[in-house]
Amino acid sequence: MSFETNRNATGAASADAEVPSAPDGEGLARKCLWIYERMSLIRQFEERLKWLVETGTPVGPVHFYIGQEAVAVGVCAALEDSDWVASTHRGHGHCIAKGVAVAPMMAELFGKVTGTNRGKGGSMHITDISKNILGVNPINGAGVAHAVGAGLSAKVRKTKQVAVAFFGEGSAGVGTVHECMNMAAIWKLPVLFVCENNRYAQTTPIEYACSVPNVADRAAAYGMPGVIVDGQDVFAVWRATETAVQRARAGAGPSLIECKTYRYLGHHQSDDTTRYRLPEEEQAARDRDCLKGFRARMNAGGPLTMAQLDEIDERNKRLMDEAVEFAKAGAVPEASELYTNVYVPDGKASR
Amino acid sequence: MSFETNRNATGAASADAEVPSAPDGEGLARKCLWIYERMSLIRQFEERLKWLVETGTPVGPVHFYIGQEAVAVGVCAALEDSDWVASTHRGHGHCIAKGVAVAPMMAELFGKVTGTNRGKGGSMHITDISKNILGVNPINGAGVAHAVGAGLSAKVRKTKQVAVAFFGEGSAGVGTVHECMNMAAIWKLPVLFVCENNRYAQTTPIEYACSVPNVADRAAAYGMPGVIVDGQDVFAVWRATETAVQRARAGAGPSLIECKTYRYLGHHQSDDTTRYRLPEEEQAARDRDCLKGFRARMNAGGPLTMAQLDEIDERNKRLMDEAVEFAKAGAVPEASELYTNVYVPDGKASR
Amino acid sequence: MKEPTAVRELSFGPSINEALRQEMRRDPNVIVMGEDIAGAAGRAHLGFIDAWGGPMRATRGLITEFGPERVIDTPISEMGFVGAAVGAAMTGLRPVVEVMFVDLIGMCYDQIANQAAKMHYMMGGHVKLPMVIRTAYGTRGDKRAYGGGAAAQHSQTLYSVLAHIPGLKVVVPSTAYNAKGLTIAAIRDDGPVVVLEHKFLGLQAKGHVPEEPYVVPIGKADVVRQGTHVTLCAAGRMTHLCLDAAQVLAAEQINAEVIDLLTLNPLDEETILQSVRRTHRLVVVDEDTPVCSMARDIAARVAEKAFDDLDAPIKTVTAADTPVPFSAVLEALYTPRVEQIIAAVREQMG
Amino acid sequence: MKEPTAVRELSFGPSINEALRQEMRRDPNVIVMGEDIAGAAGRAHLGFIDAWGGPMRATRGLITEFGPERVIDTPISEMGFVGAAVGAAMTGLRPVVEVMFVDLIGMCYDQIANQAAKMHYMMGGHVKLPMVIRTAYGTRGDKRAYGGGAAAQHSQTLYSVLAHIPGLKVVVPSTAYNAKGLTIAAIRDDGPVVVLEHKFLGLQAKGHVPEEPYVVPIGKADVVRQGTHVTLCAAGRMTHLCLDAAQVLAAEQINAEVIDLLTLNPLDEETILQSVRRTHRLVVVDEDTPVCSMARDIAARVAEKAFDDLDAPIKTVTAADTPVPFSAVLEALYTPRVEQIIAAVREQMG
Ligand SMILES: Cc1ncc(C[n+]2csc(CCOP(=O)(O)OP(=O)(O)O)c2C)c(N)n1
Ligand SMILES: Cc1ncc(C[n+]2csc(CCOP(=O)(O)OP(=O)(O)O)c2C)c(N)n1
Ligand SMILES: [Mg+2]
Ligand SMILES: [Mg+2]
Repeated sequence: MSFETNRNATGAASADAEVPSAPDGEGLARKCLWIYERMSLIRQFEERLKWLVETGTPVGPVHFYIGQEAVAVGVCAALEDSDWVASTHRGHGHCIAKGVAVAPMMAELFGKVTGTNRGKGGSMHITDISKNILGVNPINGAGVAHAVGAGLSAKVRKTKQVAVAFFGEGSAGVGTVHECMNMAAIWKLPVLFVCENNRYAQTTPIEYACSVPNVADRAAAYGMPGVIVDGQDVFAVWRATETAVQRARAGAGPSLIECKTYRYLGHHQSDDTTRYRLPEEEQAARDRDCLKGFRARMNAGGPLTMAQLDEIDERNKRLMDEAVEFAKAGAVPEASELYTNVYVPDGKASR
Repeated sequence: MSFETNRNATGAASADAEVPSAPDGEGLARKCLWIYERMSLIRQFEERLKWLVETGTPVGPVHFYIGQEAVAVGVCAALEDSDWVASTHRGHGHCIAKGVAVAPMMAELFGKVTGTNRGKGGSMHITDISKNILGVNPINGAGVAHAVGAGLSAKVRKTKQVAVAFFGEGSAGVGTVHECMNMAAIWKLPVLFVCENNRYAQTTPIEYACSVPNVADRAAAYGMPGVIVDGQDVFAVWRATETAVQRARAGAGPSLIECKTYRYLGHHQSDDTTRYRLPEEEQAARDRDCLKGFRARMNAGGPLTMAQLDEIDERNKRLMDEAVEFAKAGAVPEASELYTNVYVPDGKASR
Repeated sequence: MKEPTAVRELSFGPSINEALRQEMRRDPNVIVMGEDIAGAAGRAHLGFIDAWGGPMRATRGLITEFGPERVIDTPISEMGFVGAAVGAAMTGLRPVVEVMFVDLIGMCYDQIANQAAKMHYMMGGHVKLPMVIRTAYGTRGDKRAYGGGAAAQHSQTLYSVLAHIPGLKVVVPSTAYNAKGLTIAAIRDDGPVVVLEHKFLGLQAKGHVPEEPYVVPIGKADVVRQGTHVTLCAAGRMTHLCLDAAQVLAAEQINAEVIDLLTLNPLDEETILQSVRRTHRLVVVDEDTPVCSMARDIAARVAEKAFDDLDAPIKTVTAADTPVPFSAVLEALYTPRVEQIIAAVREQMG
Repeated sequence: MKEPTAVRELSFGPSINEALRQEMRRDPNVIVMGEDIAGAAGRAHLGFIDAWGGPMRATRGLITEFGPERVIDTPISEMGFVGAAVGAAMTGLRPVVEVMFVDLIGMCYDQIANQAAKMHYMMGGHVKLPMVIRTAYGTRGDKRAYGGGAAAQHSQTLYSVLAHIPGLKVVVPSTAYNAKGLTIAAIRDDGPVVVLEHKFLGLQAKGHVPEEPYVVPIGKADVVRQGTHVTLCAAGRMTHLCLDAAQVLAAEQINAEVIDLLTLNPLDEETILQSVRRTHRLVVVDEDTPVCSMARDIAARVAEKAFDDLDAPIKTVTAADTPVPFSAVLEALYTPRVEQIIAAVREQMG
């Protein structure tokens, strides 16, 4: 039993990870509970949101995270609360994995003052800075720079925090990402570059848009370690992150982790995947579903019982019911809110 | 005898190139004449300009190319007139190597209507589009994109032209360069990325600003060949460029050529190199001067005699005398020129 | 048999699509490039082609006619591909690039404002730069968050920072008719032109569009409603708000003239001045935020040049001086509204 | 022993240097970063340190006091390091970044206009963003090409595209005194502030600068000359042109009031309006190009809000609506000149 499912960017793929044995039994069980709680909560949040969208709730543009849960949760499993995360347009999963409460998240999508951002941000900016999230950010590559800044901040202030930059494989094309990897490398910043390679940027496949087969192949261009991880395997992601976190905290600099994953749904709520993806491919990805895989592993000798997992699902379902109620019950912003929070700190716009 | 002084980005350095034997004797002599003419002309242009600056001629900010002549000339030796070149802020050498006449260049620096750009551009924009130069361009990295566009244009219009992007090792930090290398690679564009590594970006040494020892180490991140060339050896540069040009014309895509070179003078006319460089280092670079090296090789059995080289120097001196006369004699622009050429094609600004 | 052109109606996206298609037919040097402008790039062998077509679907179908060499999906690299368009335009092509949303010009502003706009001037007039940048802008602003609600970084108008730059032409179509004509004019122009396409023009833009190619001239505003008491001027979706306001005002015997700017730079000052000299009142409506805006630019020019003709201070109705808020109720307040235009006119009249 | 503060004079760069130094002493979270802001990065072991210090030498000497962890030379990566400053500001630092020239904001405009400016709003007020962007701007414009002559991509003013963005404060010092005070104010501000430093203020800026730290408040304009016949308002180097013009006009018995804006956004409208209500005339002078400029912004606001107080149309004197030309004779014509200000006032008076 081992976590070793990573392969080096230039190495060969290894077999699926088995159920982990370390840390010790009880610690592992707690961790597995935590992992499943969050993966299941992300899935349920997104399923509920999808249903809301389909039944006509006006929540603005949303980018579903379904299918990629193991990445956000595996990464956050290796982080402390005080570590920083910079997210992307596809950010609900990162937020939940880092501990943001689903009720104010849902309220945000409903545009209510009870939302994480007082209804001013919506899905593409949903954030809770108190959970050390630097923002969900729909400008591709922008958040990567914020993570580098957080890493710099940690280094200057000697806080031992690390900063994670999530970005899609499509966003790896953005020049900012290059600038950031170079800066993090030369300054040996405690930054993790986590590429969520779900194979598509909108409708554009990675094999068209990227000049090398793997984004991790580029780590060498910055003198940093680059690993490729099965992003459907939460344990593999966790372990790879742990290695990178250790390196970062030791002052040895950044790492690049490429998680091979898949988004089950369209790019956003109104995207039609049948125009660019084969149903076989979609099915194959779903067959390797991270939640199903997790259950199977627990069933095959893991520390959690199916009953425990079912209970978590039930609890999350209730959480989601409450979240929607909370979101519905919240007030929409007063008209005056349009003009507040424009300037820090006096909070007044110029008219 | 061989041109093979290149080494692969990951390979070991080879010895200095000897005097080349190919192409055939007469062709080689002609080529060597051409090479020396242009290298010497660049040197003389810059020396004359330096003298003008030092004696108070107001020519605006200038970035001298002295020391790097073998790069521009070695690259252009492998190009056709119809091939494109995108230059940088340090662009006089690229222009002369590509065939721009020194008289209108000097007139441009004097701000005269007889200048290459009618006095509107100055040193940082000096260009002759009729020589297929896409512009001298002082925004780091910007010209690289223009070269990619020219390569795309050649591919779409099926002209078999190639496009060269010159850029400094400091400018390799700019995100645009990453975007461009990726695009050129995925589209297999006929583009040569020629990095002039003169070790400094203003006062910043490459070993501080770049996360890998050589810029060419990054070629692998785009799946393109990357070679390191002795940029003081015009034959080495020429041969490396020829290889890349062949590859580009064959439709096999871009290459990255890193030329190790040195700028003898300050970053611009008022920069003091003693604040960041050791005199020993400067001397060592001058000891490997590309013009001296060229002469030594000719002397050691090359196809040209010292008398021929001296004659070229004399001719270039006269060309420079004439260029300064031409520049002085030209008229400054009429006031109305301020408002012309703002819009294409009607040439009128909005007032 | 062709159906009679007089009755053919198109909406906004398809009219731009037709402009692109006809110009690409006319001139083999016209190419289009941008992110997902065809979609499913490189997947023709799997039977996938043309999966998306941009936010307005304006490029849909072009790849099936012109192939992937002229309809080029790009990586997410705005600085790189807009810069490549500059280089392509200097070397014989006439590229039409799509920057998906105007909010993204921050990713490539150097290539737009420093390179494309200034190249002709810096080179002393020795180079042409026939390139077009198409980009989507604007909010819905009518309390229906669907389609709107894209918040602070995907809903901006921002054209003032383009109009500010000498050398760049900036046009804003408001109808399917002028969208086709301005797009064709932009492609045929030998300099860089930015075309701003409003995301939510919808039915307002739909109308008669001749099948044959035609040009709506850049630099000419359009008097879309004649009036005598007040001049309203605007661009894009705001033109329709002005027309709506004019209709309400007409019931109060206030006869408003409405000018559709169409080009922001170079501005057709003459048409505005002539109108104001007759109506003696001006309200400028602008979907952009107010500071250093087109609204204030126009107000300042008119206040200087037609000072003695003005019977009331020029009013501007603009977006709020705030980032674009997400919440539908706030977005609706952020965006200029018909009531505000009407109130501004009433204040001037009273 | 300290020399008496009353007599101590500094020029522009050193006063900014002192502001940075004092704030870095006061607060260990203040860091500075940018290209070559120290210089010779990583070469202390060779005896090299502090080789450059930016175009104004405003950061010279800081590294010897605060070390390379707080005085950070960056690679040429504007988008990256301005973005890093945004992240650093969200996580406890107070970064002061230098974008070498304002012309380079096109390389990082997304991080300035979409990220820094909007972060506080998008997050519903839940995050502070204490960061400063320092940048050099402007032409010399007086026929001496030395020091000027940096042409189209290194001589711009461009501040209108910053002032346009809600959420961003934009300040423009004109003297060593207000440069120090505004820089300190910018560093202490909890939101993003851009400080534009004119490259060629030279002797005009030199003057008394108290040794102790002090704040010149952001958002307050300064009446630097009192007058009764006309109001001139400007920022940065243009303020000195207005003062020169006022002196010439005084000889003709025209008594001009001069307002130094200091902050472009949020603008101190009140001070301008109060002045115009007394003088009944306004000339706005602006080194930026005219379309969507601060000049026209101010003209429009005043023309609307003080319409009945105006005795003459508001005039604007701006840079030419062209890229910045290289040739010294053209650059001198491009840049606003004292004669133009005088002519504008005479026209208003006559
Ligand atoms: C700089 C920038 N360019 C373009 C866009 C439009 N856009 C939004 S998401 C997206 C695709 C991103 O793909 P990827 O990084 O792979 O993330 P994924 O959507 O697959 O999670 C694009 C092109 C944007 N938001 N920002
Ligand atoms: C985007 C950008 N950032 C910063 C500058 C300021 N600058 C001009 S030249 C230069 C150094 C360039 O170094 P390198 O690319 O190595 O070229 P070299 O000067 O050595 O030829 C810098 C930072 C600029 N012109 N453009
Ligand atoms: Mg993706
Ligand atoms: Mg260099």
